[in-house]
Amino acid sequence: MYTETFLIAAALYAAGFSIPLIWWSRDLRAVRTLSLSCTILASLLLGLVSVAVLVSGNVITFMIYRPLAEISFGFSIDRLSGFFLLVIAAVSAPVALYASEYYEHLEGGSRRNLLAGCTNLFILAMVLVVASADMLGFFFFWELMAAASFLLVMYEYDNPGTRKAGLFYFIMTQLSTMFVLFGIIALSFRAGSFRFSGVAVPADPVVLAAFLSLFLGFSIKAGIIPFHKWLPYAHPASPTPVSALMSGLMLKIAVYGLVRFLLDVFAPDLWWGILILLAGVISAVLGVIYALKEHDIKGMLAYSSIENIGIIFMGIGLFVIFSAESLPLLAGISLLAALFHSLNHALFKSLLFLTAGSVVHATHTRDIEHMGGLACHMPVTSALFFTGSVAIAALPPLNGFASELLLFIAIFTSITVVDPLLKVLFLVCLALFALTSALAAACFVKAFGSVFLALPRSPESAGAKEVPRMMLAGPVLLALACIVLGLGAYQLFVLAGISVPLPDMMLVGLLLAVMAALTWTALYFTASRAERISETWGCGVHLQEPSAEYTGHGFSEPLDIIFSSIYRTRIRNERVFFDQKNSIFREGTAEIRLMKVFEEYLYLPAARFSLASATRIARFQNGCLDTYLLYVFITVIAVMVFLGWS
Amino acid sequence: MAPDFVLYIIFNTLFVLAAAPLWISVIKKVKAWTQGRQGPSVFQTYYMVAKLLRKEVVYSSTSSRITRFTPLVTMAAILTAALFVPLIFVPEPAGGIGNIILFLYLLALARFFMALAGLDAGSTFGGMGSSREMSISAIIEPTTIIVFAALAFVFRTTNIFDMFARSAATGTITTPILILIGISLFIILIVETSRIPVDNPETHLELTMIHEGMILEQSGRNLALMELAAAVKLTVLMALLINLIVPFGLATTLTATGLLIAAVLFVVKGTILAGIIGLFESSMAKMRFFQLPSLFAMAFFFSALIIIIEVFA
Amino acid sequence: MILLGYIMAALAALAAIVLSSTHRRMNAACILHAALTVVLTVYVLLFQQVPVASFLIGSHFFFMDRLGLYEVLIASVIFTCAAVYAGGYVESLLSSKELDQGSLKLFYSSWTMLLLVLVLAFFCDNLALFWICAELTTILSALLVAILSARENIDAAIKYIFIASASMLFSFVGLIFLFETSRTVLGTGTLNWTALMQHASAFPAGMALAAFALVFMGFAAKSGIFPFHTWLPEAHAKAPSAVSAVLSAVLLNVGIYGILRVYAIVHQTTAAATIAPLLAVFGFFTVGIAAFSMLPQKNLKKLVAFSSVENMGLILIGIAVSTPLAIFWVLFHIMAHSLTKASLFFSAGILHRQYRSRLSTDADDEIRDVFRLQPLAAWGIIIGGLAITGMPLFPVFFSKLFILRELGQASMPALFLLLVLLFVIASALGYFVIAAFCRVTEAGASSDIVPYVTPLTMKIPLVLLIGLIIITGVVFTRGETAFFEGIVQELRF
Amino acid sequence: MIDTALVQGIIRILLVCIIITAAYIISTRNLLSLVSMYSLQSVTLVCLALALWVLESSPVLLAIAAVSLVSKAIVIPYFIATIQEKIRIRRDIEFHFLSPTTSLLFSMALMLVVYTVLSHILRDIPARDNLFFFGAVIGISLMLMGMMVMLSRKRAITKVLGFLSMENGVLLFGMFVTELPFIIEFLIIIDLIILVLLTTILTVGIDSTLEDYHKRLHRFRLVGGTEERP
Repeated sequence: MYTETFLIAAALYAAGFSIPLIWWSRDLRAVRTLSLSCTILASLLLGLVSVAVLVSGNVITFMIYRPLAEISFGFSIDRLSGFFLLVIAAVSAPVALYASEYYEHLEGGSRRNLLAGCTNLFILAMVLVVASADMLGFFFFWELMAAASFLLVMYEYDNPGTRKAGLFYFIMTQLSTMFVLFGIIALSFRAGSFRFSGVAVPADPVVLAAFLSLFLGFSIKAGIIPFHKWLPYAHPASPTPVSALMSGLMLKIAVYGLVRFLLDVFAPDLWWGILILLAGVISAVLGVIYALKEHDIKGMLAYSSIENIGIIFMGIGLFVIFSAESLPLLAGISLLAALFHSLNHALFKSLLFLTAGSVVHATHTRDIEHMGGLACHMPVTSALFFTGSVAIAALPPLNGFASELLLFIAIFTSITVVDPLLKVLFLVCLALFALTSALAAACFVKAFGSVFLALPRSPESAGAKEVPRMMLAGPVLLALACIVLGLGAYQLFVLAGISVPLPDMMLVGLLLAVMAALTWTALYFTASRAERISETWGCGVHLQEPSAEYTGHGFSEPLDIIFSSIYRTRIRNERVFFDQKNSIFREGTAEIRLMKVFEEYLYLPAARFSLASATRIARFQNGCLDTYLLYVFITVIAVMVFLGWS
Repeated sequence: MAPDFVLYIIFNTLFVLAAAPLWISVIKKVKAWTQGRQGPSVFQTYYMVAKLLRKEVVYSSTSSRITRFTPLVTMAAILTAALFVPLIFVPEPAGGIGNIILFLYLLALARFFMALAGLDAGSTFGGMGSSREMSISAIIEPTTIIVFAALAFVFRTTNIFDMFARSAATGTITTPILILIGISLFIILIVETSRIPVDNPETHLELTMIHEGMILEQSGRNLALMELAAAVKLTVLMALLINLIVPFGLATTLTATGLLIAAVLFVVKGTILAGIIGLFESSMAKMRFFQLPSLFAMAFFFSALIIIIEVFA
Repeated sequence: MILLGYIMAALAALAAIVLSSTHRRMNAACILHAALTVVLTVYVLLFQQVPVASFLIGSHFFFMDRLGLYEVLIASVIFTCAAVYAGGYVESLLSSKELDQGSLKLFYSSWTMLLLVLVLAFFCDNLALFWICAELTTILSALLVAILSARENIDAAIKYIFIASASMLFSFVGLIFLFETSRTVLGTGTLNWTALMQHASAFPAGMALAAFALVFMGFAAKSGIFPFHTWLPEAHAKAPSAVSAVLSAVLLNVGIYGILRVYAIVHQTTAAATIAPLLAVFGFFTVGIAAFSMLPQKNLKKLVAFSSVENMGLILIGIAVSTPLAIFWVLFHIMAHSLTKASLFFSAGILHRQYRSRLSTDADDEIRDVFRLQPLAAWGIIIGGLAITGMPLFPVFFSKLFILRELGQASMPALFLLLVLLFVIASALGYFVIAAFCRVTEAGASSDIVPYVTPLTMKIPLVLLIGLIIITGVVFTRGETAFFEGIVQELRF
Repeated sequence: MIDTALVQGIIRILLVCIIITAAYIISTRNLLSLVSMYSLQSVTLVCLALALWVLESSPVLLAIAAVSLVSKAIVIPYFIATIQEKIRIRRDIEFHFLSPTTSLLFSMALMLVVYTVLSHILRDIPARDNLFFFGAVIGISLMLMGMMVMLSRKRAITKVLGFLSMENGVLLFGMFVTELPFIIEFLIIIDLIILVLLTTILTVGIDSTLEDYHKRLHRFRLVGGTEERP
């Protein structure tokens, strides 16, 4: 029964992929709508299956295709898979709803059919990665996912930014593939097959190598610093629904991979956990610090994804540490926190991406310095973005808070039990985690403030209009999900039969509402109700100008200075003087540029080095026959000497 | 929910609302004394709130709904947070009320709204206030969480109710380490309530101001709510400090006399603490904004040191 | 007698070409010939008892076993597609005066001869005969490379001939060694593969090693193994694309086929322990040089050619691993590579026609507006590129995966090294394609490029091959598997 | 019959002659004498085959001698000479990598290497006459020397001669080490003739050295002749 439903869902995605391919040359809205309707329907079915699995705890196993003894496409949906399927279903349906309108406003004619089709392929690949019963299927669909997402990123290929994004994305994806493949192959020796089965010896160097390379592979895909660079390029470059899917779902697939391997295959050591934890903490802190400085709205969201993935990795790291220290309860809480945060991040990040896409659609710019004042022009969108901001800033009573709270509780509780040295580590992580979440709040105050509040800072922004209804419907669903998951977190866990030390957020929400209602009532009866609209008081300023407002840059300036050691600016100052003693200044230029530390010190040198060595090696092929014959000659002699010597 | 708890909610909220404005005035009074002035009456804040409630509200033409909602949400969030810190009576915790992290994040919720409201009108002062408030709150956050972790470590619980119950049971501070934690809490209180040397609550139009800058556009009943909320926040943080360090008299059962004694004692203790804050403020000068991180770093290492001592001792 | 069928078909086609006067007819003859070869091969596969011990001139010179039939099948399918493709391509060459009308007959008759010689080569039981056929394929294909009346083509062809033939001479010395070895063991010398396979285990290791090492050098040159690969990128880049496809998809297989056959013999002696690392070293160098040559590559066809070098290296590594599973997937990879590479060259050919005045030899390609001008070719390159880097749904995915796995079983560091090299290769491909395909003319600016109207005959084979790639990548029938296993058994791995 | 020792002595002398011709091919600059030297080498080879036939009286050797005489000593040299007339090249002055003297020294070293290597490899073969071993060494050395000619000369036509001399080496090696079936030998010769025909025809298109027209490649833009780049 569930098997059939799952298969129907998969078939629907496949139909959604093939329908636009069949009519690839017809630039018809109906084709795309049909394709995306398939997505929505399939996501609903998938949601049903996953909820059923989650509630019942049954494992659905079935084999669909086994062409060879070594190659089998079997699927097995246990609770972990079911959970991630739920995440996929919950995000892809609203995104498809949004896309059905958004894609119509893109340029590209019938190419949009392909876009809709590939979106389906992308989702299908993610679904199958999660559902795969063995490593081979996992890797197969993992690659399919990579290919599909790459095509999606390249949609606006004629844009110079996209080219760079595509390049970064492609190369990083390949790197990730390389590591994942190495890990899988190494594991397949120890396990004897490609099944997800236990490899009990963590000290075995092969297993160790497998873990490290899998960890690297998943980190690259998840955007863990320092492998994050593709995210802030790829997300802004791709069409909005694609960014939402990539940030909301694809990063989670990497998380799924890590969790799946840690749970089913490895018997992790303590230091593995510490490694994951540290990777998470560093990504979280640096991610949010970079997000603060970003003024491309989608780039900012991309960095914020890095931060949230960092938080999820922290949860996983803690899970491993607690498991290794045999503290099953805390381990459970940490894992739950990581998974719950995955779900939450998927929801609010896709919400934010979609609404950001609406904003970009309305203003035709991604630079938040050219926005402003949109709260009046786009009331619904602003409310939705606001919901997302509150959720991502981890403020009660929304869902972002619920999952971060779980993580906080895990660390707080653990401090009383673990080793002294671990305690110190945890305290450092705790402090950085707190910093992260406070900075995230600052970041989203900045984002919401610069985009939606105050006066419009560009004519486009002033003339912006609310987006069509379909582009609101999707985000509305996501926002509702954020609210429900936030308020009902405790109840949901109880429903799933898991006991967690989570406060009853419903009660807190109720209290907040009651307090607000009481305050309002009290004011209603006691206070004056007179209101007046007037100009903003500006200390005697004649007229309020948008140019005089606090900009996004200005907003983050204090934090900028405080974290100046991380941002690393490069100051260029050129001056020309009238005289030779350099005392009468004539003219000059100055520039303060934010350095892209990782790009300038890691990525580009690596690229430059490999290109230089490649150019040197390519000189081997110098186009001269004599040289080539010389190679042959030398080889012949070498082989002969080898023969005589062996 | 137990009727006890409902009673607690009503009682605590009313008490905190009633008592909160007092400390603001007390601090002002103490500061005035140290400067050789007579200062305003200790009930000045009550008068001010009452007067503001009667005034009309002026909204900026550029402001959005954020400005309209903020006072209400801020008040609601602060009042809910106030429920997490029992002032005079500690009931059995219910439904996770009293969770120390939730408490922190409720304060953060209020701050989030205030910061947005600061940006809403598009005035430069508001923007500056918001920017600084968010920056400061971010960099004090590690210290805060470490201090709270230390509390959780010392009391082996993450619930403030349980902490209070345990300290109330002994009547005096349970371990000497709490005194050190108290010092850290005091620094947090100063920062969170925007007092000297971090912020100057007295001025309205200096480049140094933070909190006052954010609420510059508020007027009438909204301003009253903001002022009241600030006062409640101060009270709550003071209560946290008081009930941990000098918990004697804190009621753990619901009896009229017990409550009365606890209330009186709390007012006395609060007045003394307010006096200390006033003296502290008078003896300090406002720090340069970008020197604050080093102050916070000091606070952070101080708190971390406490925990490390505790951990390894 | 089936072999006579192949020969008759070729001769008939040859006669038709010589007699016909129009390009269309010559092309049709070629297509028919190749298609007939496909039909014959399929017929043998389905209805004959394989291996067919054959019989030309009543001796043991020819036979048909599974491996030979398999290679012939690949070759004939590629030739059919390429012949169809050549119809449009040569027309375009003629109209742009790159090819003389007079050379047309030569072109098509060498084309037909090439297929015939290839078929004979794959059906040779006698290794010396195989060597001769392989030499003839070099000559004929070099003729096809040189057919364009441009100097650089002649240059490329001469390089090809000199490097391949000179190395092949060493290969012949190796065969003499083999012959001598068999004579010392069996009494009478023989170069019949079946006979050698039967008695191989008795061969002395030293002689087997020497014989193999020398034979290897020649066939390595045929299949573009480092450091004999140097002719390959130039010949493939300069040749007409239909010929490039054949060169890369079929002719490289001749070398690999030879190596596989001879290795199957020496594999049974103790020399295998020395030879396997030797092969692996050559394989790694091949992949490595391909990887780093692709990185700064600016010419599409050279890039694709280097990718062939890389795949040959990969196949060689697979052979070096020489577990049955590895050989199984090496065989699969040979097919996967042939189909994919042919499709890539077909697409590259369309682009070459489009940008011919700009896409000159050693200068950088100036591909721009490719999606507007040649959407099919662009997608062909993208799909082919994804296929050759081993994305799923394409056959290379599985063959690569399992070759890597078998390699890992032998040595983990080697596996990692190979993965790094494959990463570099994929990056290089991606880098090139992204850089080239994203180049567009601004909306306002007028572009001086006239769209090249791609004839249907160039489109159909491309689409057909892509379809074939996907089918082979997804569908694995039991018969296919059994067939591959049969080959592995024949080779006694 | 003729004395075996005498024949062996003759064979030895012939082998030395072959090496001398090879050395001449490596070092001479005159193309015409190059061709005739190749012809001489082939004739020596034929004589060797005949001498071997005297020793072993295998008919295959006789056949080889006949075919070689026709193809290598007459047809191919004639053909190449005709081509040379056509492209009017008399001299091949430039050398690459190896100057004539170095190549001579180097080829001597090579012979030593080949000797060691072969003695190592052929130890598995039941003991053969020392003479045969010597012949095999000379054969391989001749191949390598031919290769050296190929890589050190710039003119394509000289390379062809180098290749032919390599092929002679193979034949020599084959004759001494073992006896291949005649049909194979015959086919190889046919193959060789085709190869040489094709190569020389192709070289007609190249009236200068390969390097030279690399520099001039850009002039031969296939269509439309865009402007020359500096």
